[in-house]
Amino acid sequence: MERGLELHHIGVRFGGLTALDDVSLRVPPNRVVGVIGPNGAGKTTLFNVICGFVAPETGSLTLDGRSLRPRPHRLTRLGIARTLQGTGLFAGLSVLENVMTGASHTARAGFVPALLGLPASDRDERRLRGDALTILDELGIAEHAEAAPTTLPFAVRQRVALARALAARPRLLLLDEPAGGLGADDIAELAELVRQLPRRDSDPCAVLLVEHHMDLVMAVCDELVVLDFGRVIAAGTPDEIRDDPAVTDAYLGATVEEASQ
Amino acid sequence: MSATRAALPPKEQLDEPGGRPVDRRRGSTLLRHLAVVLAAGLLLVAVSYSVEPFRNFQLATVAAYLCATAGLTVLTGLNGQLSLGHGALMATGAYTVALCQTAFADRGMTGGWLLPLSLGAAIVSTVAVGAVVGVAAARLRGPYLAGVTLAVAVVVPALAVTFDGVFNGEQGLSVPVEPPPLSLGPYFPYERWQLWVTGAATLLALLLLANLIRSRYGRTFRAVRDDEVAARLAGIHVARTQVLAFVVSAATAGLGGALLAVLAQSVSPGAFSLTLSLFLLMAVVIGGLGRLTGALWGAVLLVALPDLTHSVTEMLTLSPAVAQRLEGNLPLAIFGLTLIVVMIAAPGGVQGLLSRLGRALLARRPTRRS
Amino acid sequence: MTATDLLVVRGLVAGYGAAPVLRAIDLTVPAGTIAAVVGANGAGKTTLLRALSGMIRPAAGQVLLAGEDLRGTPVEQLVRRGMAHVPEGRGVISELTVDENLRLGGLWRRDRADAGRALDEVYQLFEPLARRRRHLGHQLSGGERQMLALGRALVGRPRLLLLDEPSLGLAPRVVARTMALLRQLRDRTGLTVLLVEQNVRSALAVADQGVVMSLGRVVIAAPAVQLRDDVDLRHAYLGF
Amino acid sequence: SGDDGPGSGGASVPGVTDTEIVVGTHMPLTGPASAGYSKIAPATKAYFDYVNANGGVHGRKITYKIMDDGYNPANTQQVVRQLVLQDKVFAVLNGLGTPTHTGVLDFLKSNRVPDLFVASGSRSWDQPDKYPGTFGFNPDYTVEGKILANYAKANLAGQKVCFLGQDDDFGRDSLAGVEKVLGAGAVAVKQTYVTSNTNVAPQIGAFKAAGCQVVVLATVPGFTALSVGTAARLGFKPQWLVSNVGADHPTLAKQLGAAAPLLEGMVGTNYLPMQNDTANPWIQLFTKVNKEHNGDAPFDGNTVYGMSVGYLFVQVLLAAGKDLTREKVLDAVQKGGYQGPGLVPLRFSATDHSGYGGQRLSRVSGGVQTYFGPAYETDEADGAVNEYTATPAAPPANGVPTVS
Amino acid sequence: MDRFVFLTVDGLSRGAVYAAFALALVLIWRAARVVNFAQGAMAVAAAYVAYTVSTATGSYWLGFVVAIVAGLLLGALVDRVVMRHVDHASPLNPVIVALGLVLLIQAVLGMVYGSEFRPAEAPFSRSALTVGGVAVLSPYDLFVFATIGVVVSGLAWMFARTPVGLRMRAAAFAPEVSRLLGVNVGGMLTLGWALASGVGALAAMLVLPTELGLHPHAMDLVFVSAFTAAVVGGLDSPPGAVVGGLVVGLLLSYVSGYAGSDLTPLAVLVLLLAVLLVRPGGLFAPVAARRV
Ligand SMILES: Nc1ncnc2c1ncn2[C@@H]1O[C@H](COP(=O)(O)OP(=O)(O)OP(=O)(O)O)[C@@H](O)[C@H]1O
Ligand SMILES: Nc1ncnc2c1ncn2[C@@H]1O[C@H](COP(=O)(O)OP(=O)(O)OP(=O)(O)O)[C@@H](O)[C@H]1O
Ligand SMILES: CC(C)C[C@H](N)C(=O)O
Ligand SMILES: [Mg+2]
Ligand SMILES: [Mg+2]
Repeated sequence: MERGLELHHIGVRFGGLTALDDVSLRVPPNRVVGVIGPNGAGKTTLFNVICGFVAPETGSLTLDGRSLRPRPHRLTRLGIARTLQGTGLFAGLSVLENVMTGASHTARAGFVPALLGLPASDRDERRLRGDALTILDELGIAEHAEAAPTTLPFAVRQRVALARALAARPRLLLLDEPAGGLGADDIAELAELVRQLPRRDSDPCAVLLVEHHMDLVMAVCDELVVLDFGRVIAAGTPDEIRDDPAVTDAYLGATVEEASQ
Repeated sequence: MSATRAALPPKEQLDEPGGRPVDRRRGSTLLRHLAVVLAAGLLLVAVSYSVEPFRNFQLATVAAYLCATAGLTVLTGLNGQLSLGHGALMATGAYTVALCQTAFADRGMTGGWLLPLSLGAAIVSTVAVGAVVGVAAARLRGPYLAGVTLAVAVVVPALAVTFDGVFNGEQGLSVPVEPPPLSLGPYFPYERWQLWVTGAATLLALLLLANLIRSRYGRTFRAVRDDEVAARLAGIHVARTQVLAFVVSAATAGLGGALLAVLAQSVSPGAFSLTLSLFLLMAVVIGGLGRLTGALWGAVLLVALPDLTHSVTEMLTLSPAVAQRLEGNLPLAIFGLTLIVVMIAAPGGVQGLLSRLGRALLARRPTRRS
Repeated sequence: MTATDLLVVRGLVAGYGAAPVLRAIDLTVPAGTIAAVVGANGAGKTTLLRALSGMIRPAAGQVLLAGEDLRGTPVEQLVRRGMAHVPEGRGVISELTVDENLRLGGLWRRDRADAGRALDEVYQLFEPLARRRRHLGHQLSGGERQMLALGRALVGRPRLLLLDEPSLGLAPRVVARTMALLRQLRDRTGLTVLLVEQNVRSALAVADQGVVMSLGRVVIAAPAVQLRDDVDLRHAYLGF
Repeated sequence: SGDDGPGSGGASVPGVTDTEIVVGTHMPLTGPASAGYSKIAPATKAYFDYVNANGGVHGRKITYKIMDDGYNPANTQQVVRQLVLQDKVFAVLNGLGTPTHTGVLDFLKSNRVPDLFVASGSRSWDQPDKYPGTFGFNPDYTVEGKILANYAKANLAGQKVCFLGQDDDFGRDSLAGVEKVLGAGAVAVKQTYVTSNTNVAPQIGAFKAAGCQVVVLATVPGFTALSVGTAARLGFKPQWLVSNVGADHPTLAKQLGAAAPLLEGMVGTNYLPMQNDTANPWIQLFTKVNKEHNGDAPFDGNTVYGMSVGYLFVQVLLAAGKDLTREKVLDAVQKGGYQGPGLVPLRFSATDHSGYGGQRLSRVSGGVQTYFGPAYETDEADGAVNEYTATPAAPPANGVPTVS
Repeated sequence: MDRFVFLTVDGLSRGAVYAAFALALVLIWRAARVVNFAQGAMAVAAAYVAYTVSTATGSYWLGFVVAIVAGLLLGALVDRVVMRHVDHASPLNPVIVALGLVLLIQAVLGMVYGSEFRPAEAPFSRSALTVGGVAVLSPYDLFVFATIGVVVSGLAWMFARTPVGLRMRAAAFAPEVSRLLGVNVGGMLTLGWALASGVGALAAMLVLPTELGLHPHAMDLVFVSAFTAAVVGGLDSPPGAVVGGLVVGLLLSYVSGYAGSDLTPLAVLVLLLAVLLVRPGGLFAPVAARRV
């Protein structure tokens, strides 16, 4: 049963501005789908619709064929996790705690055990902490577990954000410009990481990726969707997209040299 | 908008709550906290024998205030919600205890279990009020939340006047409290008994709060404070968390108010004015926001500072003409000035100052050894 | 230093706490040229720009703008000396409208007529902004904010433009256009640019000079063509 | 500091040594309620200093510890405990305020601290069975209400009487007194105010709309002035009958400033000599004390009040004898029969712990507040309002009472 | 019906003075993102200065002008000497410092002037003019309305239309960026504090004649009402402050007139909840911020 997340004819308007217009797309399980498009094309808005931050005026969503009315805090329970443009880390929590927070929905002990400090709550915490450390280790940043996020280099912070999303053990991961501000090496490592996500032994997941960094997009995506003025103007494999003149025109543009003319 | 977060933690508070490295937290949270509480309890008993009755009473007052400041610390320090209305929540607890104790006394009921029962009732009623306010608060941010809690701080005492049939208006109610049990001997000082009662209740409340802070709830409180959007994406129901924080905070504030009523053996609206609410807030910030130890310093300050400034001014010998003017006002001026200077010099509060001091000492030691 | 060196940095040391982030930076940017500062995350590029514009106070060293020592010049005076800094993370004031943000960039200028002209030019340059004049900053998408920040700096007609990762979050087409724009401005108005970039290829494509930073030091400063075309150099310093 | 020397009786009496008696009080020296009241305790202290300068009482000097409670009952708890437990005062004297002092009654009782001459007209202080050590000073508000109503009945018959009272015991007791005399249905419009709302226009507007001709005010001074000012704004000029709590003319005139002439014709009550009655020997004495021991602070009704309290306390100490104990002081108060500056009798006895039992009416005329007519006495129950005709006592020559 | 008209008019005239004071709160919020709890105490201090000058010279208007000047200076002083040095990382810090200032200022006023009420004179008659048997506004009310109208429109114009206004807003929202754009942020902050405190002093001069009189605590209750008004209107909006002030004034008047003055605090809470639960940013809240 290969269905995954599907968007059907989504439309969103802000006042007079059409941010999304009849957008349909599908993220099958364990695939990496990229969304690209000019600035203001509606990519982040698309994410916001999936997360429930923005209610679409028209259209609907389904997850594995079942109708989905997303609400942000229910998302991880549905197996969807998202990173934010910028990093959106909790400044007052350590890296480890940030990651543990990502798996909040898996905690089982209720309020009373927590209040009384009962073993049930302690067990929960130990499990969360163990899981979080495992993920940090996997991403190669375990050494920063105790640090405050604000003291870390940007690239590490990006990873912490990723780790927090992965801690929810999602089936679908939404990444909003994860390469923003990263150097070439870091981007290469990120690409490797994203490519691995659908192929992991434990908790493989599909990825919906918004990114302007073409090297990364081309390297990791199985499929691409191109948005312009809120509309899908092209969809296909990276190779198909690269050669689509409409995409070049609206998004990729020329090289610096050509643009100077 | 900056004020949407009532409190950004100073960086040094990251290791909150309590001990720093993660892996020290191996054993049972309950046992660890219980040990601390028991030690504190024993210390308190020892102290209660070694100081005069008035100091016992002051300590008991500190304990009562500590409940409220600890609750406010959870709400404002950990969850980032600003409350100018905690005095009103204390009033709720205080009036409940007064009504219960009076009802018991009127029916001629006696027994050591009545007071805990009344205190329990006080907590329950404050939880109810806190839930109502909390639901409203969860929708509001920054100064708007401040506005509503400010109104609550003004309204609740005023209700005592509106419904004076029940609450007896400005004059308030008296709180009949039984004398210390005879098993402690006929001459057992009442103030020592008061310290024991309030101390026990407060330590219990602190134990529970500390447990909670250490659990995932403490973490979600802080996550919501730091970034609501990210918290929602992490699967946290932000509004529910905020209401929960408000309720927990209200429960302890209610207990604090109830204890204060038991200490004073009376309640009246004047004792829970807006000023009290503002002073509670000042206390937690000066004590050091975001830590229970900060709440302790805050509570100590609430009791000690007026006393201290009063003795300072008493030491000055003034002509009657000058004394007329300064009487009462000079301590307040000193208090206000201290507040300003402390906030400018040590925005992390007393606890922040102590941590810095502690770290400086720790940092020096290895170098000396080497 | 020649008369044409607009920016000269000597032995600049700066940082945030006890340990300095920048350790003795030396740098010269001739007038009317573009210098691209590249380097790994955390190398200190942002810190360099912040130290230049006075947002953090250097612990030692000298910064000369057109021969004038900038030490002790308050941040808000630097625009009057012709220096504009577009900070990392864009710095759009989200509570103000697009138009207000842009006007703010020229507010300090005596020549109000020219400030108005500069404003119109920016609207022509970035037509998405022209479409959103009355929108508040926070309503813009990430890339639109980047345009706004750059445009706002240009309204002040600076001599020296400090840009911190202008390509961050921009669509490739817009990146190319932005870089081309910098080159145009250099050629037409003699603008001098100190460009901090992670997008090394685009940056070196327009730059005259390439400056590679690592761990708070300048490890090499060379003509951009050389860095771009000399495979050994590229491998050694840029890793590609 | 007080318990280091034994009283001459042998057993140690808190706050009493051979050379000193320490007493304390709680007063609003700061905060919104401090207006006026903050002068009472310094006046009392000044009188004590005067007595001390004249050799003290039985060779002991009186030390008066004044604690500021800001009219906040929670603070009262603290400061009274400090006075009793820490400073070991012999007695608490003239603690001010109904809500504030109510909260410490039980504490003072269980510590057997004499609680003398509470500064409030609440009836709570008069409970000899429940609080044997507590005594009032001010005439209670019901007594006062009856006397004001009696004036209205006798001199303003047929006029429409209305009432504005503070929304607490003060207002309620006063209204009860008024209705006892005039009859339950006789007050046409009854309004209340709360101190937290300084707009009384709605209430005064209601009086005007109803055509009230006489308005009885059970108000604190600020609200007396506010009511009079608001009425003038609305073009409403009734006959004001004002409780002594809010009828001190200098205080009101100061607050009204240029509008002070509005107070013309206001009828008020009091039971101590009028501060402007320079012919009165008590006023002469107190003015002298004020000059010598109180930095010549502005002299008003609060000053007279404070010194009168001091005078009564010294009388009681003298009556209690040289071997001072707390029991003896209580006995001395209960024995009664004190004659001092008051125009009406002090009602102290074993069964009555209330203070003054009557009032005299005053009127403002030509910007001067003067008494007129006889003094009246009555009880808080249904007793008649009677004239009190005894001639007031004259102060002793040196201003310090002697053992009678 | 007469009663209704009377209560409405009375409520509006009270509301106008709340509006004036709410405006001062809005100003400082816009300029420095601080809810200035010391606004009342500062305004009272300025009013005491005016009182001293007026009694010494016999001229109300001289005192009036002096009050505003004193307010401006006090605001600048508070900013330069105190607030400038407060760590604004947590918005609570300035609030606590402001509360400290309240204690300090009120205590100093108590020491210097004593805690007696002083008369607060009104420059025009406060007796209501009667039209058709119904008491309507007094000349003083008209003076208050006119003053507030002028101040509100002046400030609105300044903020929205002038370069200084733009600078002030920019400096408040993003101090660092504003400095990079050549805005003298320190100067703008001081200007904001001075303006707010000047308006506060003006408001106090308008409010005090309707209150008990001049007293160190005279503005305590007004502060609570005005803060409510500002929150109801939306702290970022000067017109909101005016509407909020009038709404609060009317509410208090109707409730005391028809239901009893002991219910007014409850009515205020209900109003706050009713408004804020529907519009969490006040009646005149700006567009909700995009947060993702
Ligand atoms: N809350 C909002 N209010 C008003 N306009 C909005 C809002 N959110 C988005 N928009 C507008 O909708 C359009 C799409 O925005 P969106 O953030 O989805 O773009 P994007 O594709 O993510 O762009 P970028 O690549 O620059 O991040 C933009 O023009 C933006 O200004
Ligand atoms: N405000 C700050 N306080 C303390 N340390 C900081 C601060 N800002 C940056 N640093 C540290 O200074 C070093 C240099 O940071 P800087 O931001 O200048 O690097 P960068 O070259 O701009 O990196 P990036 O490519 O990620 O933007 C880093 O190690 C960083 O952690
Ligand atoms: C202080 C007293 C004379 C009056 C005051 N209203 C009270 O009873 O509390
Ligand atoms: Mg986006
Ligand atoms: Mg950088």
